[in-house]
Amino acid sequence: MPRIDAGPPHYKEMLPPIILENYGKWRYHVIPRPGVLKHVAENGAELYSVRAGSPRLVSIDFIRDMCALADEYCDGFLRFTSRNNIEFLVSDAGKVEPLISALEAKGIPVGGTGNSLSNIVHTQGWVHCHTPATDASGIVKAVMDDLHEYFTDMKLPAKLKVAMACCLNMCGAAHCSDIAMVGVHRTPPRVNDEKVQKGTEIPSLVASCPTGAIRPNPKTKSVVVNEEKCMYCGNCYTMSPGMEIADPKNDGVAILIGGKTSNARTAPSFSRMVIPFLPNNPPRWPEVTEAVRHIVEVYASNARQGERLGEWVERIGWEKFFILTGIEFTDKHIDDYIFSRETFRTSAAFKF
Amino acid sequence: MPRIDAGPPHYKEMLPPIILENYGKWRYHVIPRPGVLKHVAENGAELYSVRAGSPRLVSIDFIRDMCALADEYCDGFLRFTSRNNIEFLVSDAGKVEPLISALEAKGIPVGGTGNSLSNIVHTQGWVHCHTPATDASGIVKAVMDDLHEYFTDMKLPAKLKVAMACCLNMCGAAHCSDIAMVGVHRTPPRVNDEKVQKGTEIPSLVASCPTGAIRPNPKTKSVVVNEEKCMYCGNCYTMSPGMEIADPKNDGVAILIGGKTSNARTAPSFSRMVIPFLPNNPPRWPEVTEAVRHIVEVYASNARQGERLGEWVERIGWEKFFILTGIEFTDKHIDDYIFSRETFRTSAAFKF
Amino acid sequence: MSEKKTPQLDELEKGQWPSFVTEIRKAAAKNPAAEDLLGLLERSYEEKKGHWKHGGIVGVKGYGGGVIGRYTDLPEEYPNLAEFHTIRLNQPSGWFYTTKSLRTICDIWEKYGSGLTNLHGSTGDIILLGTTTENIQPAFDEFSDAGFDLGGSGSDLRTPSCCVGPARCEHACYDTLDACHNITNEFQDELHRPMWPYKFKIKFSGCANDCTASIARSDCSIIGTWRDTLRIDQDAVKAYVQEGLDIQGAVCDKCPTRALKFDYKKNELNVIAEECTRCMHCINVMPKAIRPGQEKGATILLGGKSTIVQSAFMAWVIVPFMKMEDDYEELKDLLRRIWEWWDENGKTRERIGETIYRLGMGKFLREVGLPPVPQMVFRPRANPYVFWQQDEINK
Amino acid sequence: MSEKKTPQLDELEKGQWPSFVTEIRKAAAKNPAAEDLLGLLERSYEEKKGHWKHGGIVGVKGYGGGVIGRYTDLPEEYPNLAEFHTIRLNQPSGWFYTTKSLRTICDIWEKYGSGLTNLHGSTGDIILLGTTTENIQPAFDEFSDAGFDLGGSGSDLRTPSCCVGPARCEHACYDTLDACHNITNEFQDELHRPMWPYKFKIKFSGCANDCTASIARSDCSIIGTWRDTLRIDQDAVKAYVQEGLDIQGAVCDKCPTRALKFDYKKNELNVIAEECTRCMHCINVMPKAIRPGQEKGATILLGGKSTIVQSAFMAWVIVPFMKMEDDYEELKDLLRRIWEWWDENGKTRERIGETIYRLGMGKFLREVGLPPVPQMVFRPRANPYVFWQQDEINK
Ligand code: SRM
Ligand code: SRM
Ligand code: SRM
Ligand code: SRM
Ligand code: SF4
Ligand code: SF4
Ligand code: SF4
Ligand code: SF4
Ligand code: SF4
Ligand code: SF4
Ligand code: SF4
Ligand code: SF4
Repeated sequence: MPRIDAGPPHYKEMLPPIILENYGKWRYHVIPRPGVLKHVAENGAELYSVRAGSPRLVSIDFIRDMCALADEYCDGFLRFTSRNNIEFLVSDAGKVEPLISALEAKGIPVGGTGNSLSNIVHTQGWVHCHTPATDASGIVKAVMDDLHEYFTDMKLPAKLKVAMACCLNMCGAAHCSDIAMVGVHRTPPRVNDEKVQKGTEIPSLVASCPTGAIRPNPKTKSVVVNEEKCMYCGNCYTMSPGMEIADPKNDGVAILIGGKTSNARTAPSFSRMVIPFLPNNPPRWPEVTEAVRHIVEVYASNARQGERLGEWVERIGWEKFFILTGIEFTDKHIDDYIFSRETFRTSAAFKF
Repeated sequence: MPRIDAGPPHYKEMLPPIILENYGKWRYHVIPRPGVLKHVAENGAELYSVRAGSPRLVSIDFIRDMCALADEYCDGFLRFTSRNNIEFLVSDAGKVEPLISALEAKGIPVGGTGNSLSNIVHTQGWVHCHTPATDASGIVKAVMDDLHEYFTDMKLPAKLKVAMACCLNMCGAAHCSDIAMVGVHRTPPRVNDEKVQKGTEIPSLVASCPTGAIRPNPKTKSVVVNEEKCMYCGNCYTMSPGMEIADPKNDGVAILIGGKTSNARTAPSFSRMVIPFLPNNPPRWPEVTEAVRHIVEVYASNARQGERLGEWVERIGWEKFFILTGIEFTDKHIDDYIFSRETFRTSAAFKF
Repeated sequence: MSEKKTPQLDELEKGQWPSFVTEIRKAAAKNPAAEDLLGLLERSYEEKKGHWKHGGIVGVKGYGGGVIGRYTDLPEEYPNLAEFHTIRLNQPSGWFYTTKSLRTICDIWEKYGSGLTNLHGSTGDIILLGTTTENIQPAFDEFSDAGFDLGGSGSDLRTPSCCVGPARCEHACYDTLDACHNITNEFQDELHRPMWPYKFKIKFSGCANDCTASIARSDCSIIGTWRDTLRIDQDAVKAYVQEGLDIQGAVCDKCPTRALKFDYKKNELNVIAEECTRCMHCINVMPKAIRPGQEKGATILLGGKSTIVQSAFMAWVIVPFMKMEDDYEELKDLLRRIWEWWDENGKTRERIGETIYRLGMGKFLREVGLPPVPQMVFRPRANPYVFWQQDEINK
Repeated sequence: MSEKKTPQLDELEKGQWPSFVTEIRKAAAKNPAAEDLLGLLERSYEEKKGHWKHGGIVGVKGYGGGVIGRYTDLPEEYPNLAEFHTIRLNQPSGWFYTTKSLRTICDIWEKYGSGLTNLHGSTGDIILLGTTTENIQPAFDEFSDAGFDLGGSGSDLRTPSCCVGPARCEHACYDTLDACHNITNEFQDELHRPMWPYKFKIKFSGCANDCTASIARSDCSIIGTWRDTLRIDQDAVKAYVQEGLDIQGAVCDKCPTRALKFDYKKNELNVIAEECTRCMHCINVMPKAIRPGQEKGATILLGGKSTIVQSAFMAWVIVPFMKMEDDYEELKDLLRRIWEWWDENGKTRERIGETIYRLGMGKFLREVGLPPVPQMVFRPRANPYVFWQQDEINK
């Protein structure tokens, strides 16, 4: 009999004995090799977590494969991380290397710990969402292929958190990531009066526009868009299927960088736009992968040990960042929305 | 014959010979004692500037007195500073001390250089303006009497720039001063329909309100104020004499601190509210003078050498500032206007 | 459709990172909807355009959310995608699973769905991608029998999530898994029956490293901290010195408040307790030697969200320190007061952070009954535009 | 009025700081309006309320500004204050005077005004406080004969001002006095005949110390800087070392970009040129040893103003470096383009900074013809709300 509001399974049912025994009693951890965390409990117990990359969009076959490995190497216990990696919870040190070999044999990379690139938090894209300006999984695959070495090694100055969101709804922490790829539109919605008339609440639609670009049109019982004011956020499309925003010729990807959410050292910070637009070139989005790799490489070779991407840029200054990367600075980089004032350089001190 | 658009007198006519000769050729300066700057030119020429405090609101008698001193000690040349101090331009080192004695004999303090409190930039107040929430000259006099020692000595950690503005128009750099005293109202304007009707442009009046609290009232050909939305800025009163904002029972002074305009070390910064309201208690505003002195003293005894007030607070954190000063923190301190978001602590790192 | 070529997607089966295309292909081998998905996606890759549209609301009896209706705009060509809804299942705290429980999910999803999933969705749910309207209820019934329940969607509480916390992390300052589970169960009604101006997310991180990115991704971010002093084990400090760690450079100089003093001679590290802001940096670098204090609890932050409409907001402090104990009554009570206020004051599709931004923290604090403290702000207001209450002025 | 007691004001003649009350009293001895002012002010002190009101516009023939009309709201009781207008005289660059010129002002003001002045007003003018409508023109005529002219008021260019600059300061990176004088004279029409949406202020500071607080107090702030490398005299560095200056602590550690390296062994100080942001700190501490580079000019910033309406704005960079030469043609040309744009786009009582804030830097830069550079911002935008121009998109 199905029950209503029963809530999720209790997590304790999901924990391996070593965790149940040492719950809240972990003492410290080390990272013996990329992809492996060794946590040591107060009583000396040792837990090895083997972190494996996942495409996140997975079939039940994949899950069953992973379960088979978990059964074999860790008594049937595993977990997923907040970045969609898989963690095998190994309590027998001797099983760590065999597990890694088994994973690698299946083409599953082990890594993402310490000063590495972890998995890319991402979204639905053309696979399942109705508002995307680009695909998500495809770009993620292309970028992770390209940056694979940074996942399996720990050769970056610090953790590198990359996110991908296929529209400005930004389902994920793209707005606070070291590097964010965001699907963007570049042309105003084309109003399909018929669709708007059907079931769209006009006042809500008008109110949904951040820049006040939408006015009701009593004649057509639909709306008109002031194209000058529209900045293509697509929020109106979320409100009404009649606000057709997708435009294959002009949709693409923006790159923002330098955000973080941890409080370590510096306060959490927003990602900042560095490339306003790159074209949608499926299947492998070469412009996007190249841009991301370039930023990662300039960061890796210039930042100090322990410096997150944004910390590095803030230390050297954004004007220097644009010089070092050779990325062109345009009027698009300058904020013109509500909190723009705070971004203006109200100081005569800057680098040339 | 009066000429139109002749422009100000040429400054070269006003410069003493030593300046004309060494114009643009100064090499360095030292401060041999509080209130005296010694500038040395490339050719070794030495100019002593003796800085004297002025109430700024001065009579022609005062000016003539100062002219007499300038004639006697510096060949008839003097200047005023951007903070309304008087600077006597002495080219004969031997005349410095006699000039100082002469000034002191007249009750004119010498100081304001280096790490001292300089003169208080201020405004008209009840003396001459029509929108003030308090007087300016009176408070300035009371505070400068009280902090006199900090003007004549250089015993502060750094320069201390205090400003006084008698209403939110803030005629001066109160918004970017180490300490700012600002006249504030606390009750909404009482609309005098008759006065509003006479010559007020209603749309401009409505538009003048930062919070949109004013609505036209077609019936009365005047306006009504949504008292909930009004924050008493008085901008409507500037637009129309019918928006009577002065309220002797509730007008008073707010204290803001920590602003600066120089780019040295840290970027210029706004002053921040620390005391939202102190009552108007003429003639000597004891609550205001005490509050200012207290802040100065806590600063002086806690900051590091060379640290401006705002730099000190930013280093220790505002939460610590409120502890050290014992000033009560209230909901009034938390911004609720356009750029409020930037002031919220979007971080889990803070001091208790 | 099975004969259709997918040259573009094929390109995405190359390369070292595991391929989602391969995954869809695996599902396609068994399921016609997954097979259609390959075709539809290839088409999107050709046209650079998505092919999903808005559509009717679908759901489970007794629930107002948890299922996202999805329909292709090319139903004639891809009939098996005419309905391709998402079911959101509430994950267990910390995303821990037994293989048994995962296999159960797979079995049920094989029966009623496309066989495709996201482990996990960005909010934290188990995302089951692609089923028909008809199959939703029976699928739910079986999931329910297996001990799973729906997550959130729509203008309701969204599925809370938490970091691995005390289950495997030495830094955890409170029991994130228990808190997440407890709060999720307490607010089942809020989670399952949309009733608010907009969505509301809660995330639990055990310390200021914020491994759930809660400050950016949740309306209410609950971040572990401590109120006393971090603890330093001087023997372990000495061991780090011996290992060659540059304590002055890598730890002290990077402490944001310069609260750490390293004594070269004694190889001793000391902290000025009241200067420490508990940022976690030193603990991260020297976990064997430094750990949180003993009086543990959490900081409560409010208002995080992404870009639309008024800009992205990060959550900000509303309670500097709260003990995470007594069945979380203090937190629950606070959440209820916040929701009530938001319900009364929020506009449709206005996140709590935007409502507070529009109406002001002053009003929010007064009406929700929270005491204003300097910890709520980086710095006080720069403008003098203060609102005074009737009882504060002289009549 | 002379019999009236002023017990409150009397209190303000006590204390060590020179008293404005004493000054008013001095003027009152000769001038009935100044005498009335004592009474009116005492009354304000009693009532805690000002007694000045809006009134008719007054002025000088041929001018649209420069005089502020002022009337007491108690003309019956203080008849000599029925009209008590302010004349703003444009000060000479740098506020330098010969005693002769000051005495001339005093003499004229004794004749036509209250004998009270502000030296100076916050914008920089010589403020002559209190005259009648009738006396304005003759007073102006005599001031004009003596070589003085009116300053600004209303929605026009306000009287520019400048720091002492090359006249007495070793830091000056351009000739602030000449620039101020030149620009003031070039734009006499803009200064004297209100024509814009609102006021526009220009201030000239010779270096980043910004001794006119221009960044906060002027719509256009012109701050001296250099484009090459600051110059260090190593002998003078050694002398400072000998004097006991802690160069590492007081200079290097406080350099915002850590651009200075002090070599303890050689007692040598070196700068990494491209790291230096020309903040002036090191030069301030060691003026004998460090000075600006040789390729000098100014940074142009725009948008500064105080609190009303949209909040206080500080000016921000719009031209990182401009040579201050060739009769300032580049600057003049830029100012004209800015004003033209503002005239077309600004609303009534909207300062240029607010107009740009409302319409966006992108539009401003494109239409005024300034190239966007990273120096204009502390950091790029955090939102992805970019506007694209017609010629940038694919049709
Ligand atoms: C497993 C996971 C928590 C979970 O419940 O799933 C986790 C686990 C750990 N985190 Fe984390 N973090 C996890 C997501 C995060 C996130 C959130 C995110 O990535 O979206 C953050 C904030 C990201 C940001 O700031 O933008 C995060 C910021 C940190 C930090 C702070 C790093 C910094 O200096 O800024 C540390 C401390 C450190 O590594 O020195 C940390 C440390 C740790 C430690 C060392 C904690 C411990 O002692 O066990 C764990 C191993 C880290 C490692 O991989 O090297 N964890 N950690 C998450 C793994 C995600 C993944 O698959 O890569
Ligand atoms: C005379 C004057 C310029 C003028 O044209 O009138 C002036 C003159 C000098 N300033 Fe200034 N400053 C003058 C107003 C300012 C202002 C504007 C203001 O006060 O409103 C500022 C910016 C204020 C702010 O940041 O809020 C200002 C910020 C500085 C600084 C930077 C201080 C800092 O570290 O933040 C220096 C450098 C220093 O003193 O080390 C400086 C340095 C100097 C030097 C040493 C320059 C020189 O080599 O001659 C002069 C003597 C300073 C002294 O008094 O110790 N001057 N100085 C102004 C005197 C005002 C007064 O009567 O007190
Ligand atoms: C599935 C998921 C993305 C993913 O691939 O993981 C997702 C998918 C959608 N999000 Fe989201 N959001 C998802 C997590 C997020 C997150 C991240 C988070 O929760 O940590 C965010 C940013 C944080 C936040 O809440 O602000 C996010 C911000 C949005 C927004 C913008 C909200 C805002 O206030 O800015 C929308 C727009 C809306 O609500 O109308 C949105 C709307 C949507 C819709 C419902 C749009 C729609 O109607 O099609 C998407 C449904 C896609 C689909 O195919 O089912 N989604 N969405 C995530 C939910 C899975 C889960 O339950 O675990
Ligand atoms: C006289 C003076 C104050 C003083 O005692 O020194 C002054 C006095 C007035 N200011 Fe001011 N402002 C004076 C410098 C300033 C400054 C400082 C500056 O220029 O460096 C500011 C702040 C900087 C700025 O411009 O933003 C300033 C910001 C204002 C404002 C607010 C403007 C804004 O955009 O926020 C107003 C309101 C208005 O224009 O309606 C204003 C309006 C006024 C009026 C005209 C209000 C009125 O109609 O009564 C005052 C006339 C008083 C009188 O009795 O004559 N005054 N005013 C200053 C001009 C003297 C001079 O010419 O030298
Ligand atoms: S980011 Fe946009 S397109 Fe992508 S899943 Fe979220 S709502 Fe859909
Ligand atoms: S896309 Fe965004 S900005 Fe454009 S009309 Fe729609 S809601 Fe407004
Ligand atoms: S601050 Fe206000 S009251 Fe004072 S002089 Fe300026 S406008 Fe008048
Ligand atoms: S005082 Fe300010 S907020 Fe109040 S009604 Fe007038 S303009 Fe509006
Ligand atoms: S947030 Fe803190 S407690 Fe939670 S997993 Fe990360 S480091 Fe551990
Ligand atoms: S936790 Fe952070 S603030 Fe506290 S001592 Fe360690 S590094 Fe410093
Ligand atoms: S701004 Fe610079 S040049 Fe001008 S007086 Fe101040 S220190 Fe000298
Ligand atoms: S001028 Fe400022 S930035 Fe440049 S070296 Fe000196 S202290 Fe550093």
